[in-house]
Amino acid sequence: MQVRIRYFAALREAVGEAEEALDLPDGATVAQARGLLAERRPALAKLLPACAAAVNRGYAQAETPLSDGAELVFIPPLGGG
Amino acid sequence: MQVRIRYFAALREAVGEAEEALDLPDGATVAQARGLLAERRPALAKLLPACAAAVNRGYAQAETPLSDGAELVFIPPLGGG
Amino acid sequence: MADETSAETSAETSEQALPAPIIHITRDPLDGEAIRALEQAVTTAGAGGIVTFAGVVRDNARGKRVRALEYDAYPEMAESEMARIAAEVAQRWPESALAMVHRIGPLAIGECSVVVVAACPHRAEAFEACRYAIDALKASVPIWKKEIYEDGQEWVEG
Amino acid sequence: MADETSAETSAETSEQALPAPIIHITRDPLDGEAIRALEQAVTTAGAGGIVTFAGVVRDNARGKRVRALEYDAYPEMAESEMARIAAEVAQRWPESALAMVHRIGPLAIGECSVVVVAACPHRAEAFEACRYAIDALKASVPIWKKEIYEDGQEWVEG
Repeated sequence: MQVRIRYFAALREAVGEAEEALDLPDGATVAQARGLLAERRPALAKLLPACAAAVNRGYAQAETPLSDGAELVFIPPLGGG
Repeated sequence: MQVRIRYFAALREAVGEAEEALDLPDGATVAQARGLLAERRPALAKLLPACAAAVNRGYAQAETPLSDGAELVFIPPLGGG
Repeated sequence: MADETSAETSAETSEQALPAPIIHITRDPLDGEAIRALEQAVTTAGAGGIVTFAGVVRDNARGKRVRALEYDAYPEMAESEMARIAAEVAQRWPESALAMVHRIGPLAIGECSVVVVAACPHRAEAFEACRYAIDALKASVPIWKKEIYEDGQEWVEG
Repeated sequence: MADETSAETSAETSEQALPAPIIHITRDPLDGEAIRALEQAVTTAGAGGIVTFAGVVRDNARGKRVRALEYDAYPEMAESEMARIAAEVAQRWPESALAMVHRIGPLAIGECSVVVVAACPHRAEAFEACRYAIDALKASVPIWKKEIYEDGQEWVEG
């Protein structure tokens, strides 16, 4: 299966792209996606541990399973206001 | 001695005037002025007990002594805001 | 920005002086333009949070339909009490800037009777300073409100 | 006023319907005119207190001189989180009306990054609802801030 990853703020600047597709084994969780991404994107390895995660525009837990076509976003520490 | 009394809000409407002079014995207090005024102005007798008092534009106690030329105002319950 | 060599020592607190408190009893409308002008007047480059309270004439009170209001004040004492409150705010929140304006005279439903603006480096202080100032104003500033109903009128508390 | 025979029963709560919450992520300036428009949009005839919080770009942060800021957002999720917060506010303060707008993109010192307006029958609710909404926004809405200094830049928390 494949999920769509979107990058914002520090992550987008580190990656140099706004989004990409990530292939994952069926039933992979947010935690597994995070691990795979840190391997594939060394520029993110230091940033990802401080990030929350959102699946389909809502906050998600590490054990949340992903489904094909999901939108996955890692959320760096917030700075709104 | 003489003090200047100014009326606002419900008191002004009850009296029909914005101010008047009140003659008082030397050394009279706010409480004595209040008593004298309630006698002289029956329209105020019901309103005065709920009023605070201000002398020379600051809140004053019942026992505060008045001096000649002081400005004395009885302050009905506040409604600002 | 004016003196770059002092940037390091002056960065924590903005070097722009805090404006003096703005205090008024007025008969002029407190419309959007007037409120914006107050906000601008208290906002310095170091202000990060601005909290504005606007009190507005409601169409009902204590179960009665209110048609209009009239405010009266003991103006000299009202302004001195407001200045005393502003001094307390300045002592409790030393980096705050404050504006307090109360309108008197006849007001229609939906018109603004009072505006308090507090500008501070951080939002917590701005909320606290603004709330403190309007609560203190209601507790001690000699201003009175007459509610005008369909069938009468009354000077009311609060 | 429209139906005088119902005045007695409807006087406690104004019969004007509460406006739906206003929620936006925008690149447009949040200037005085924009803020006034938000305030007017949430103010009904039953609103007695309106509290407006405006967050403003400061010239300093954490001891560093800030030249400018840039805000980024995950816009779809930011608006849905803001809508969730507005629903919480509506549940806690049922007579409140709320507007929350956050600007993104580049901002200069003194420009407004966020505005929250709460209009309620009484002032205590308006202060509480406004404070709750801005605190919740900062805690959960996916928006990020990059501070730009004389000698660099950094995405910062808070």
